[in-house]
This record gives sequence, structure tokens and C-alpha cells, in this order.
Amino acid sequence: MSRENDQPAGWTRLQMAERAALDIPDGSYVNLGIGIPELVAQFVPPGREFIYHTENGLLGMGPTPPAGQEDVELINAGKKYVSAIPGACFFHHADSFAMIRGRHIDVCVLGAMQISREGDLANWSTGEPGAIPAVGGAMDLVLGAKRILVITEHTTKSLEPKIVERCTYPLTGKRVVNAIYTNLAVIDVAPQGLAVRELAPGIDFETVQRHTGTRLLPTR
Amino acid sequence: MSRENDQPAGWTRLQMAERAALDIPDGSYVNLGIGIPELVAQFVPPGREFIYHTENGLLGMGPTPPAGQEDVELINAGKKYVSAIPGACFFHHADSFAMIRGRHIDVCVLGAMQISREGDLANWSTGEPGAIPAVGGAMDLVLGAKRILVITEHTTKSLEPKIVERCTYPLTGKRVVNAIYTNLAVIDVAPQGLAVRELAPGIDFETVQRHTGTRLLPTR
Amino acid sequence: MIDKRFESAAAAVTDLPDGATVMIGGFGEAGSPIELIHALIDQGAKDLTVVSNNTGSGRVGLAALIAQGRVRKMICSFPRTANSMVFPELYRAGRIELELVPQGTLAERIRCGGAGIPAFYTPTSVDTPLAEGKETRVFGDRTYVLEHAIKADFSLVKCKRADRYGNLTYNRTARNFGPIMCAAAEIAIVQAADIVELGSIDPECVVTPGIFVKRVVHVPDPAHESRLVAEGRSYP
Amino acid sequence: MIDKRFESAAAAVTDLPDGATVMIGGFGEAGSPIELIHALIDQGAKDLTVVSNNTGSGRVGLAALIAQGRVRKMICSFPRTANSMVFPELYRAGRIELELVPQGTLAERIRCGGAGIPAFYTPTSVDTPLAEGKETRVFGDRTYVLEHAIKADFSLVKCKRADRYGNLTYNRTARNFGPIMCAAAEIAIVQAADIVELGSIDPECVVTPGIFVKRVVHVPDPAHESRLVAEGRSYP
Repeated sequence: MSRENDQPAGWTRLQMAERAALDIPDGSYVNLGIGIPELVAQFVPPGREFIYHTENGLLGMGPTPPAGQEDVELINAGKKYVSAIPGACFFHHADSFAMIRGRHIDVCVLGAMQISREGDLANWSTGEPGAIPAVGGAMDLVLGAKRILVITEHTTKSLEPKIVERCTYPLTGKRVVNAIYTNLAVIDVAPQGLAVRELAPGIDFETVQRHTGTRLLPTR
Repeated sequence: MSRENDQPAGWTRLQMAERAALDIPDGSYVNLGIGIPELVAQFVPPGREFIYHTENGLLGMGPTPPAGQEDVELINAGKKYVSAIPGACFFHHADSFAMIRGRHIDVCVLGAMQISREGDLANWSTGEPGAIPAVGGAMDLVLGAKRILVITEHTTKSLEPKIVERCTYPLTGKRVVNAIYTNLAVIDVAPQGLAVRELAPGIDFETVQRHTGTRLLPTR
Repeated sequence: MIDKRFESAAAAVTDLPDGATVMIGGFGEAGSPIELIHALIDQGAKDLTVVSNNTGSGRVGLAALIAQGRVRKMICSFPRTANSMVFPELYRAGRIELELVPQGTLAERIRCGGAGIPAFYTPTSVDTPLAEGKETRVFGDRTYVLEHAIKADFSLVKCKRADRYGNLTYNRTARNFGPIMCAAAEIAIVQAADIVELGSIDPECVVTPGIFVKRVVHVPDPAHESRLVAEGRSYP
Repeated sequence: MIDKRFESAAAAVTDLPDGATVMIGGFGEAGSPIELIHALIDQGAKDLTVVSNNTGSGRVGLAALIAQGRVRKMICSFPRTANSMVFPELYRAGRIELELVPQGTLAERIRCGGAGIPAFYTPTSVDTPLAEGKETRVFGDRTYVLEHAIKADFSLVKCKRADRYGNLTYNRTARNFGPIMCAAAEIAIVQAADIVELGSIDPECVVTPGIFVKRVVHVPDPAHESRLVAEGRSYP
């Protein structure tokens, strides 16, 4: 993946997904958002078993089926073909969101447009006039899942920080994010502020801070 | 069935059930309360098909199974053994009461302790101190089913009227009864009052009126 | 005798009036009742309010109904998807209304519509623009938004198997909004790939009890929306 | 690896604390998890709030738990049934509290507990003593009562078949409160007559998805409450 000259590389998208997967405990029920979060499914750490929930009515979502075995009626929330593992089950939308809203999903991994110092998340709309707003299940997920992990490039393509003092885009949820996995660092949303827990190889704290729109707490 | 000397006989319990069944349209979804209402199931008029709902999770309830074929886990709301017809289905309690509260049940046939001139029904508690109150699904049924039929002896065993100006027992629901089937008459709860629609053989209007605690409108 | 079978999709939708609220099942193309929607296009009802998770793709199915100018308002959670161009065009031109509802709130509003619950509280959308103007209330230590049930005059739903009582089963993630939309409609019309004898569906495995279904139409080989879109087809 | 199987009913209930709110499945004896209840009697937790449609019969199962003085409060719709004498005795003696809830409201309050809905409006009980002191509100032309969700620390549920993920199917009308009680509990403990391999239960026919279940105990030949009562048995 090519990056602008002055943006440090750090982790690739796959490595970001792998890093996030490491923080998901064995036995978790996990909902993966569209985009980079979908890659997390490739990195179940050895000895762990996760069960993937997709909000369109499947618990026990399995990998993309082999070519020719796709069923247009077996898809994920991103409308991509998936499979069902042994032990899977299907249910309707009200039951699916009962799982979400009722706090039965352990971990939800989402993409982001902006994350604030306090863990506010904006990931559904730029709020621009003329844009077609579309929210899907994001607002249900951020308030329903027990733990919200965000995977995102540390900045926009034009190097604007995505981790900011205060979100300028319309919110998906307030104080909902628990941890952020970017190409530069792993950052926890802690009571005292955004705490850098881990740096990508070759990345120092100052670099991460320079690409961030709010003050970070240094690596412990 | 023996009656007090001065109580006119009129219809038997089975005839009351048969008379009520005649007023249930073809294709109805019907919930039958405990007691005399259960007898309605024996009198499906020729050419009609009813589907019986029992609130403990069965649509398509069939008759009592032959001896030796009972399943303690296939029962009706009165906890009696029943069967399931071809085309039946099982569901959980929240779905069952969604059918009731959501106004999907066409007809509910219930017993009564008192019915008022305006169609108020009391059938769950005498309100006496020391009595153990028990309501079950009655309050859901009277407000949920599209049409409420009551089958009851016209008076108590001590000849107190059950059809009264105003219920003295705690209400099950207000203005909920559509029609009353007693041993003496069929009575509609009409906007202008309680209208005697039909008299049992050998019973005249004055006799019905004499055993009723509120003014009746004569047979049309 | 109870027999909810109708001879054709056309026969099943004849009495759907102008101005009706119509729920249309499906999540993307999975569960989208494309033959019933096309019958509704032929039938001509207009000024509709449509409740559906998406707005269709290409120029077939729901997107075609919208393209015909027959939908006054969409109530949905995700009006733009891959290959959806009809709705965005009309929306930008101010020719169609949109009520955007978070997906779980949409599902619960529909479920409550069928279950006789007029309103409920949910945490979803609190502190976001989608809660603006809505009543909020604190229970325990959290804030919730009051949301109202949605009911429909008609629902159009696709299932896999039906019997003459209207008992239904679905295929995999095509189940999605089908069961709750059947219950929330005055008249639920269902297209079924198979119609089977009473008793053929295991009573433990019925997903939509027949009480929620009014009409069943046999559509043995339903079209795939994505295939029609890929072929550039449009309807009518 | 996800394996929710516990070796015994006793092992599954060890951490149920005094003062807990416990939902117990069943409608009459259908679905009553009698072996789990007996394990709870042996375990000793007291001062319980029990949510169950009835109060048991004879001196076994739920009635035995109540007879032991371990239940502070019952939340139920129908506390007296044939052969139920334990609850009436204690209730008349003022030794047990009762919150009487219409059956459909009870079911919906439990469902909402599992679905993250803190409160909802229902027409049921309006204008009756059971609505006294409750908040009412008019929507459209009808009056509704505000009702609150019920959640439990533990649920005890009986099912027919389970796998190691906790996916469940039930037997006929023994399904009743099981699915919603599993979802409404922090820890749902289920006794299953059969435990089967993953994939043995058709994914279209799973009634309770495993996400709602924490512990599964194999009870291959569960007792019939009515038979124990007829034999005059008591527990312990």
C-alpha cells in the first residue's frame, strides 16, 4: 500500500487487523464492521475460538465460500458472500439486534472517520449537504457491544488527523470506543485520556503525537 | 347438570358452547379460555375451519390425545394434555403474546365472574383479602383479541346476577366484551346497551331480565 | 377452509391502494421479493411509503418501483449500496423523502408494530443527530430515546417454503426482516419458492406462524437481483 | 475452545449468590428445569427473587425451593395452580412477597430485559388494579401503561437438545419462557436431554442461539413433576 512521503508507514492493514485480533479473548462473540475490520477474521490467535455475528441474521459466520458455492442469500452485513460454520444459526433482524442492544456481543470492530479524545466515534456521515446519509447498524453496535475496537489508518489520505480533540462529523456514539488500532500505534481510551499502549515497529511516540489532533499520553 | 329449583334451565353448557361456536367465522384464529370455553372446540360448524391458539406457545392446537399418547410437554393454557394438528407450530411466550397484544387473534372465548352493561369484564379475582390473586393471560387477551365472547351461566350458583350494572370485582378489562352466551340467552354488548339477540328454548325475555342486574334491551 | 394461496403475484396485490404504507423485506438482495415488487409496479399504486432496509440496486425490484416515482417516502437504515443510483438521484432532486432509522431501531419498531407495543425506549442514537427532536428519558444511569412502532397496510416478503395456513420458513440470511414485517402488516403477502402440504414443515421449525400471513404466492424460481443488475436489466 | 458443557447441575449452580434474581422456565411442569432447581436447593442460596410463570406444585421443584424459605419474592402471572399449596400457605402467612404481572406483560418484560429495551408501553392492564400507581400515556386513541424490563442474574431453563456452543431446541410447549429467559440473564444455565455435536442442529431450526447461553448440563432423563407429585414425593 502506497503512502504519502511524509507519513510514516508502521503496520500494514493486515498487521493492524492481526494486532486487534490479539486483544480479543477466547470465546468472544465478535461483530466485524465493513472494510479493514473484516480482515480480523483471518487472524484468530492459536488456541482461541471466536464466533462471528453478522447483524443481518447469522451467528457463526464462516469464510468466503469457494467460487461457485456462493448463495446470494448467505451474505454478511457488507453484502458479501460468506459461509456458515457448524454450530451456526440464523435468526431475524429483531432477534439479531436484541443480541446487539442487549449487550450480548463481546467485541465489535469498526472503522472510523474520527475518534475523539473521550472515545466519541464518527463513522457514518460527513454531514455534507447532498450526501446521502446511511447509518445501518453502526449506532446500535457502538452502544450495544461490550467492547468497541476501532481499526483505522492514523490519518486521512491528505494527512488530516482522524484522532481529534472533538469530532466535527456527526457522531455515531458518544464515549463508546475502548481502543484504537492504527498503522502507527495501539491507543487505549482511558479515563485519564488517550494512552498509547504500543508503537508500531520503527515508530516513536512523537511521530504518533504529530499525526494526532489531541494530546496523547505516552507509552507506559 | 342440576340447578336450583327456581332457576330456569335453558341451554346446557354444551349447547352454550355450540351456540357460541356458530358465531365464529370460518378461518378464525381462536383462543379458548379455561372451563366452558374449552367445549367450543367440539362444535366447529360444518364447512368452517378454525385454528386454535393456546397462549403457552402453540397455534394449531388439536383435541385431547388418546390415553397413553399424552406428552406432559404438550399442554394447553389450562395445563391439560392436547395435541397438535398438521400445520401447527410452536413458539415462545413473547411471540405468543405478540400474537395476542398485536391483535392477530380473531376471537377469544372466556369465562366470567361479572360482566357490566358496558362490557367490562371481571374474571380473575374476587378481590377478597386472603385470596391468592392470579391473572394469567386474561388481561392480555381481553385487550388483544379482536372479538371477545363470554360464555357463562347466567347467574351464580346462589342466583346472584353475573350481568350487572357495574362490576364489583376487580376488572380484567374495561369495555372489552362483545357478546355473552349464557344458559338463558345470547346478549350483544351494543352501543345502546345490552341487547338480547336470542333466547334459549322455553325462556322469555322477562325471565332473562329478572336474573340480570342491569336493564336489557328486548329481542329485536 | 383456510387456504391463503393466491394464483399469482398480480392477483395478490390488486387491492393495494394509493398512499399505502408498504413494508418490503430483504437485506440487499437477500430476501427481496422481486416478483411481488414487479407485480406492484404493474398494478400502479402510487404515493407509497416504503419501509425497507435499503433502496434497491440497478433498475429492477425496489429500485424500479422508486424509479417509477411511486414512492413518496422511504423509511430505511441504509439507502445507498453498491449499484444503487435511483434513490440517490431522486433524493438529491428533492423528489423523495427519507426517514433514516438505525437498523436495530428499525427492526424493533417493526417488531413492536406487530406485537401491539406502541412505543419503547432504546439507547441507540442517543447523543447523535438521529435523536434530535426526540424525547429522551433516563432509566438507571443511561439515557434512552423514545421510539414509536411502525405498522404497515401491506408487507411484501420472500420466503423459501410455505403451506396453505401461511406457515413459513426462510433461506439463511434471507430471513432478515421477513418475520417481523409479516406480523406488522394488516395484509402480509408472501412469495414462496415451495408450497408444501400442511404438516410438511416441522412445527418446531416454523419461523413465521401462519397467523401473521394473509396471502401466499408460489414463485418457484425467483430472479436474482444481482444477476438482473449485472445484465443491465430494468423493469418494466 | 468454546465449550459450555458443565459436568453436573451441582457444578453449574455453585456461584449463584444469596439475593440473586433467578428466572425459572416452565409453564406448569412443561419446561420446568426440575433437576437444576433441585441442585439449587442443595446449593443453599437464599433470599432469592424468582421470576417464573407459576409457583410449582406439590413439594418438588420450584414449590420445594419456596417451601425451603429460600425465595423472598415471586414475580409471576399465575401463582396458584392445581396441586400448588406451598406458595399459598407462605403468602397467606406473609412470608413471601408477590409481584403479580399479566402473562403477556411478564413475557415482554423478560424479552426486553434480554434485548436492551429498558421500558415499553402496553395496553394490557389499563383500567385494572394491576395498573394502579403505574404511569400511563395515550398514543393515538388508546391508553397504555409503562412497563419496565426484567433482567436476571441467573436463569434456569430446560431444553431438549443443545450443542457445546449453547444452541438450543425445545420440546413442543415446553419452549414457553425458555428462549427469552436465556437472553434476559447474565448467566443462563440450561439442562438438555440430549447434547449433540456442532452442526447436528439445523441452523434454520435453532430456537435459542448459543450467545444467550452460558452453561449446559446434560440431564438425559428429566423427572416429570406431575409424576413426582402424584407419588407424594418431596425434595430434598
